[in-house]
Amino acid sequence: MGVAVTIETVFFGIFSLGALAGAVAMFFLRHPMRVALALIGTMLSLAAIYAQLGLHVIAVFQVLIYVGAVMVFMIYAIMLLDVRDRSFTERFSPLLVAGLAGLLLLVGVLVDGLLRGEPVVTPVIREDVFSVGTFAAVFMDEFWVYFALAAVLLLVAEIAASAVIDIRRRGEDLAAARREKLDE
Amino acid sequence: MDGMLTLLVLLPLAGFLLNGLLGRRLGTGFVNVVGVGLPFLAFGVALWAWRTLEAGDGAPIVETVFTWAVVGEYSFEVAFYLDRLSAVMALIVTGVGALIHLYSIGYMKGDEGYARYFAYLNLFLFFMLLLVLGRSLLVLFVGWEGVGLASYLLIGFWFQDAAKARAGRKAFITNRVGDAGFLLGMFLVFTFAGTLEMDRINEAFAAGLIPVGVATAAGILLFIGATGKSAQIPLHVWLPDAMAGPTPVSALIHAATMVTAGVYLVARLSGVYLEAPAASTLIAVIGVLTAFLAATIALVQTDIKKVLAYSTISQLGFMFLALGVGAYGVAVFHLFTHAFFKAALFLGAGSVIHALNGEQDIRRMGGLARRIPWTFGTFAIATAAIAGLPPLAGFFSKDEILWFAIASGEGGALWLWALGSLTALLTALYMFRLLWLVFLGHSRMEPETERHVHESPVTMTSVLVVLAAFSVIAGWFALPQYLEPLLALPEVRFAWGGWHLLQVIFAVLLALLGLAGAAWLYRDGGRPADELWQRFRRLHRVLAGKYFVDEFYDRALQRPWRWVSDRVFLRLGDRLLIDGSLHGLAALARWSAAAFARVQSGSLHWYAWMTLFGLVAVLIWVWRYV
Amino acid sequence: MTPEGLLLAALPEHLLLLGILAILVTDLVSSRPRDAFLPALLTVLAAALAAFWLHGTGHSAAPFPGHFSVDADAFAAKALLFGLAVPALFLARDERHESRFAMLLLASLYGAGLLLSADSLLMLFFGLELLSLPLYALVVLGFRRPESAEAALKYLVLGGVGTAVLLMGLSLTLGATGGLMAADFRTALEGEDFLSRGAVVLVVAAFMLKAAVVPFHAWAPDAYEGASVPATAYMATVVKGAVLLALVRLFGEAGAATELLAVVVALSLLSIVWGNLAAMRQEGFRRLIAYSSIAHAGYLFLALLGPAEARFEAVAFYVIVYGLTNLLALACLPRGEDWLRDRLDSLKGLYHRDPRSAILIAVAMLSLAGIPPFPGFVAKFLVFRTVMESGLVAVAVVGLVASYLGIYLYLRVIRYMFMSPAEAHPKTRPAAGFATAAALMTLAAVLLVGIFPGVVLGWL
Amino acid sequence: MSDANLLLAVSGMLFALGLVGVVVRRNLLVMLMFLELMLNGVLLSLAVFTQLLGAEAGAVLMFLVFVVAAAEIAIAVPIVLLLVRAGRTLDPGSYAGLKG
Amino acid sequence: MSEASALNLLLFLPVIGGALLLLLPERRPDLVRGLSMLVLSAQLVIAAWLYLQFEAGVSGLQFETRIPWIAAWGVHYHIGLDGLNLLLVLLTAFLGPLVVAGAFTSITKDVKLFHGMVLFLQFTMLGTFLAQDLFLFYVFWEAMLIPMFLIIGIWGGERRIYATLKFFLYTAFGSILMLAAVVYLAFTVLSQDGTPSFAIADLYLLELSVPVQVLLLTGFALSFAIKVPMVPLHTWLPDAHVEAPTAGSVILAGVLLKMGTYGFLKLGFPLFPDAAQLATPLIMTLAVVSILYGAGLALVQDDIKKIIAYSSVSHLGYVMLGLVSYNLLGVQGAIIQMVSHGLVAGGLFLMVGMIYERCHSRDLGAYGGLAKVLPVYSVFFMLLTLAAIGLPTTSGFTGEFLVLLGAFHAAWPLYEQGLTYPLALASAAVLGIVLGALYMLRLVRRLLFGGLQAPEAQGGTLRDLSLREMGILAALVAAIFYIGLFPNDFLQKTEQAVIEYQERVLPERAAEGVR
Repeated sequence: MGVAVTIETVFFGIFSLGALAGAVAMFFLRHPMRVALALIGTMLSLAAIYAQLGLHVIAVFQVLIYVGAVMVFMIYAIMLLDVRDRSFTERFSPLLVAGLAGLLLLVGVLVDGLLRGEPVVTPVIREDVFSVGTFAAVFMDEFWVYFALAAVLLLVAEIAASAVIDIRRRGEDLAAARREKLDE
Repeated sequence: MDGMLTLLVLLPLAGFLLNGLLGRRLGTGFVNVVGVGLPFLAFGVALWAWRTLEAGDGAPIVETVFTWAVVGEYSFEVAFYLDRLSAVMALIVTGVGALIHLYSIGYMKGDEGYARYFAYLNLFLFFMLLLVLGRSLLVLFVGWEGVGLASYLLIGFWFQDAAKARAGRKAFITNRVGDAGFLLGMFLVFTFAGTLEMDRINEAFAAGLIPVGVATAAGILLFIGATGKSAQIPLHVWLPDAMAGPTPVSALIHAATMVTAGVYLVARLSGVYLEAPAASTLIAVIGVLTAFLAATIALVQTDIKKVLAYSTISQLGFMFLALGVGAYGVAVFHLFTHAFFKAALFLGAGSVIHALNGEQDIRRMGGLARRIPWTFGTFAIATAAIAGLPPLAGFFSKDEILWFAIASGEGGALWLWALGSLTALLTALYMFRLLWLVFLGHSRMEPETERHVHESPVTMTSVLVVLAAFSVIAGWFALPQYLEPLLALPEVRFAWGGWHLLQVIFAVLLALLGLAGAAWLYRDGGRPADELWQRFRRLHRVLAGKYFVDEFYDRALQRPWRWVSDRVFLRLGDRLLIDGSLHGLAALARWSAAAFARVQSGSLHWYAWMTLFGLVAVLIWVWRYV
Repeated sequence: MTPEGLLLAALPEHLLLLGILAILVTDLVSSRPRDAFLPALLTVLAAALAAFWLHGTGHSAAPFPGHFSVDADAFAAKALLFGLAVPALFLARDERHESRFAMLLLASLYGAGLLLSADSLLMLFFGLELLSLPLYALVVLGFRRPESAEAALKYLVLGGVGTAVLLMGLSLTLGATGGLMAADFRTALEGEDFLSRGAVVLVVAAFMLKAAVVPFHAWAPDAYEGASVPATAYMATVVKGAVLLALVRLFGEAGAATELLAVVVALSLLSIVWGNLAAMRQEGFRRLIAYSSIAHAGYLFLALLGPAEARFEAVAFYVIVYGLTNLLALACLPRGEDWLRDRLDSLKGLYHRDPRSAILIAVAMLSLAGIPPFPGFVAKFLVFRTVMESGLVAVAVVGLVASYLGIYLYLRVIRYMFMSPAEAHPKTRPAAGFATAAALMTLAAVLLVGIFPGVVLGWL
Repeated sequence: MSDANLLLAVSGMLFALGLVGVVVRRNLLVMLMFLELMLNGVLLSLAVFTQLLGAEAGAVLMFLVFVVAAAEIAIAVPIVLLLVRAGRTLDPGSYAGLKG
Repeated sequence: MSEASALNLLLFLPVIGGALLLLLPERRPDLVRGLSMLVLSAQLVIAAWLYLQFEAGVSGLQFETRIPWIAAWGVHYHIGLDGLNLLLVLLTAFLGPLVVAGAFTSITKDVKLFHGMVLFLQFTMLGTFLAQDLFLFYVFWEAMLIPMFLIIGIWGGERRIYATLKFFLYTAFGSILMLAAVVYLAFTVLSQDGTPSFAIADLYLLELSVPVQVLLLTGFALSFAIKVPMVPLHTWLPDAHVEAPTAGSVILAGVLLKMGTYGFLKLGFPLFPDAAQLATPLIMTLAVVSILYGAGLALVQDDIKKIIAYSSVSHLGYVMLGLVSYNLLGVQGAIIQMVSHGLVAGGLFLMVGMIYERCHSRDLGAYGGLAKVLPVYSVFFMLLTLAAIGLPTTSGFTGEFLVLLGAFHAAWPLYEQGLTYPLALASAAVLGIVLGALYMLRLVRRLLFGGLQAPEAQGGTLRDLSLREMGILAALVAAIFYIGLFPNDFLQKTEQAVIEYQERVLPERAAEGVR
């Protein structure tokens, strides 16, 4: 990557702005659905950046898994829980000011640190590594164990989710418990 | 013979144990046999021991009983030491003691604590013998404290009267003050002499190896002990109060024996005092002042026993005066004679009290001479003896003291003599005052009391007679000369022996003057004296108030100490500063706990903010200097 | 690496996986939800024994070089953590949890296994996630009241933040060193540049969050309180132990730079003080345990400051003792409505109703307070000796004094049990059944550790 | 300022915005989305470093992050549903029963 | 029976007894009491046997056992008798049966737990005295708090919770600092010798710089001083004493407080001799302040137990004074004073318990004239009082006399060198005997003398001492007089150890042959 302003830099700049704009929008948008859309915008911007960085596989995953699976699930939940209560009317928590102060500090310290921190290792540019084929080969060769473990993790997540969902069946127990506690 | 002294000491102890443990159950007879028999037996043993001593021509008899403690190179042994001095003391103690035990049978008859009384009395004898026979200061101290204990118990014998119990406590505490000095003196002596055995201490000091400063300090410290026990200024305050005990006790402990322990101590350690002229001077000064001041107080006391108590203090002052001018033998001589006449006086007073059913106020007596003649007779003899009328006992000893007060080459001084002589005059005055007010003149008794007046039983009167007899003859023993090998008399400053004769004549004149004065002032129930006092009302108040020493101690020592204990130690120190700060810390912990609980508010936003805060903090921290 | 070698080196993990699958299959086949206590117990026991045995044989291998390797310490850590899970399972049995509880527990243990063998940061991350994700569900599974879900949510959100922080740290490690191996992290530990320092501190902060160190502790009291007793027991003992032991492994031979040291010291001490003080006024037993665990996290992090060779021993021993005593206390809690048995009030006069439990809880409390002759003392001693060995004398002294603050809270429990009159009509019943079995089991272990600490230390 | 630095800065901002979003937004689902934003911030920096250093491990880690994010959300959403069922609101301020 | 195993048996007998206790049913308190009594009596017999077997004048430990415990750290189960702990072990064993006997009628609640705790306490106390390994010492030292905590907290008076927490937290605070010092020592041994060791004998040989010694001594001393207790760290004591049940007070006063002084004697001073010498003026000052302060406070209390509690502060001041005299007289005196105070204060607390059982009040104002209705009681009370104020022929005198003599003996040479302060302190300490008499006799007067106050007494329903109670007190009184009259045997057995103590703390003086 060069120092001069290249077309790449402009590209990165635009999508960075896009990503940031999405993130900032998430702050202010009232409706969760719109927040979700803003997040998706951010994610897509990032996907573009990944692609430009040559991480095509990752860019694809970003779109497929994140936007395709996670956010869809999220949007589903948002639609399911369309409650217009205080969480809707009042966007911000009582800690808005404190949070923003924290934001300033954190952004300051992180950005300052990241800007000043340069990788100590000499960059090795290997354009070919992250093509789909090569990456897959590397993955399957050296990192296959993570693939297996990912399967375990997802299985566990399924079990966990189903367990939590099952609890709803016990709503009656819960109501009884609450009554008893109120009697106390 | 081996074990003789041990036997002497143990006899009363056996009496104490038997009476103390079994007396209540086995009855009066048993108590009498044990409680009175054993002291007489002890007297017999004492006589035997004395004979043995004399057989050996006065060479000290040492009897080691056991080793109390060995610490490193130091050994503390329990050993008895009999020389002429301790023999005289032992004889006085057992002799007068045995008589008073006998007297007590009548006096204490029917008392609830009869067995207890004899047990205590025996205990006293035991400790007193320990005191006089102990070879080392340690054993002496054991006896010293022990007689204090016995005194405490006997003063508070009728413990249900809180005032009496309090008097016992006062005696004990005051003595303890002296004991503190005693201990320090003992430590100091030990540090230099490396031993506590008194004969060796004397040797060590006599060898002149010990600095004068140390000898002086040790002398003064030990003398502080003596002032406590012997009721000298400034620790004399307990003795008058000690009269709360049964009268025989006053006679034995607070007149004849225990209170003279201080005199004995100083005489015993004459080797130390010979090396410490300054300490000796102090003793003389304290002695004569005590003698004088006590005598002045005695002048206005109205309680028969209190008069005698102050008289005791005064006489002890005389003894210390003698000690202070180096006339140790003379002091012991006065101790000896005093033991008899003062015992006789007290027991006589006891007889009076007995006769009057407990009445002690001399203003409500009078005219008893005819009603209780035996008592009167013996009392009169003893009074004459203490007043110094020749040829009675007190005359000889007191005269010697006054003579050495001026003539001694070791501290004799005109003013000592003058004050001493004045005191002698006062002595005669207050003693005859007592005699007049109690026995002569017309009766001022309550009618109720008067009806019951009766002469005491023979166990009591016989003792009075014996003691009166000794009050007459005790002065004829040349005790100072007998003790001379042990306690050298100081050299006399005046070349012409005739001075002594003058002094004798003067002293007798003083005694007679006192007698006459008393006879004049206290005729007619003491009205002339009252009129006289009317004129010196302020002085009377001071004297009747005993110079307000008690009040002074109360305000200057006791109350401040209580105040400090209560306000400073307890309230300020313990409660406010120490516990207060601890409770403060506990409150701080509770406060922080509450603060932490508030932080844990349940709000997820807040929790996230805390995390955010933590992150920012650690990042800033680690990136601080890069 | 031969297939047998692969099998052997990761045998405990394989056994756990097998157990999960077995339960899952049984569950699918059976028509109604079943209790999976027995298979789960057998699985955990088998895994623990396997780890124990492999530790004994001195087996050491790297089946996935650069990612997953085992050595004596790793096996010891696994054996002790899996062993600690056994009483937790017993406790769960009394709660009548379903099979999914067992599966999730096993999965979490599996994550712990990975974490303790991780040679790469990827494995570390993965292990940590696998350890944590089931926990969110485990917390909510004891759903006796709405607060359980609240607890799970708080844990999940803060845990998610922790995950992100950890990832940021890993990312910076990558940037600083060009790799994602554990060795790279250790390189970063020595780095003086922004990326290295940021990487290290973020990773440590994430671990602190998982271990509940102030100020990253906020989830712990709520999560512990909301969870069921066995879940609390599991979180307070196994999870905390796994996190700390993983950190020890991650640090390896490396020391900490001064800045990091200061952070760890400051936050550990803060944690000890905060946890101990805040626990003073708690009225719920689990909440009290939570705050106490915050304080104990402080001690554990202090132990990390010691010289490299002493760290593992100190942390492992501490985890054993701390875990056992915690489990002992929780196992002895009286039975009854969940919220009721949790109240410290219900312990009042426990000695008169159930002397055995009261005494055992007292033992546990005193051990947690670090009072001899209970093993907690030896553990505390070891930790502070370790700290002192690395020259941080003042830190050790301050830490000890801070640990003093904790005594009161444990005494308070004892006071409730022994020094309050028994209630006339207690609403809770004495502990019994599987909880008692768990109590006896842990008691035996506590006695062993207490009387022969030398044996246990020799084993580590 | 190089491209890498630009992107790293953006990554830091996204991370920070994500964390602060959790603090300031009053909606459980929105807060969950901010968690995702944090992860995205991290992913960006990972991508930069991966690309810059040619480290495959980085890419694998990114892949794992996707998986974990999916798993996390799969557990989170049911929990939120459960909670809303009991409390009927998405305001986390209403879920402060555990405190002290 | 080999001699070493006798010592082990002595130590573990209470544990065995405790285990047997578990088997007894809660419903049979008589069995529980009987068993405890049996066990503790057996222990006393063993202790007496060991005492008789103990050879005087022999350097080093006797009846030693040393088994590795935590091998990696060099921690051993290492116990043994030497002159320093011999008498305290004997005292502990002696008080054990008396405590149990004293609790026969007063403890009716949770009898089994109570006796279990007493046995546990006995175990830990003996362990503390016997331990020759610092780690072991600390374990016992700290473990002892637990049974005491429960004894005060369960069977105590109205403010028992406050008192017991105060007791525990106070003492635990000191212990924490001591722990820090122990840890540091452990790690110093390792760096100096290369092998880890906690053997106290090894620790004596450590070479520590003076600043380090000062810091470590501070840690140790704080812990010990709290236990002693020395002013200003004493405020836990009155509360604990007042609220504790009789048995607790007896053990507390009888044995527990001695642990502090024993700690100084065995560890504090010999481990850090240079620091000890630096600290001597301070400790001496505090000792004397304790003597006077305790005496003052005892004077203004109206709670009988508080009076005795504060008197303990005063009496242990003497012990400390003796210990810092660093000569044979003082240290021997201190040891005797420890034993004496154990007997006397223990006895007084027992007696207060006896009267409390009868009249249910500890307020001095509620009493008076008991000598009239309870003659036997009064005699014993009087005897104990006399021992408390150090009347000759009682043990109190032996202790105080030797201590004061030792202190004076140590202070005089300094005075001759121009240092007045120690001498002034030693002299001030002598004042303590006056103040001691002041408060104790006040107690006696208010309690035994004067008019009858207690309603039970006026009703004439007051029983005098039972045979059991008389037996307890007679044993105590006999011991008190024995030590008062024949202390030499004790002194001979302890002398060698004390000489070594002196050589460690004050080698120069020891070399000069000044004992």
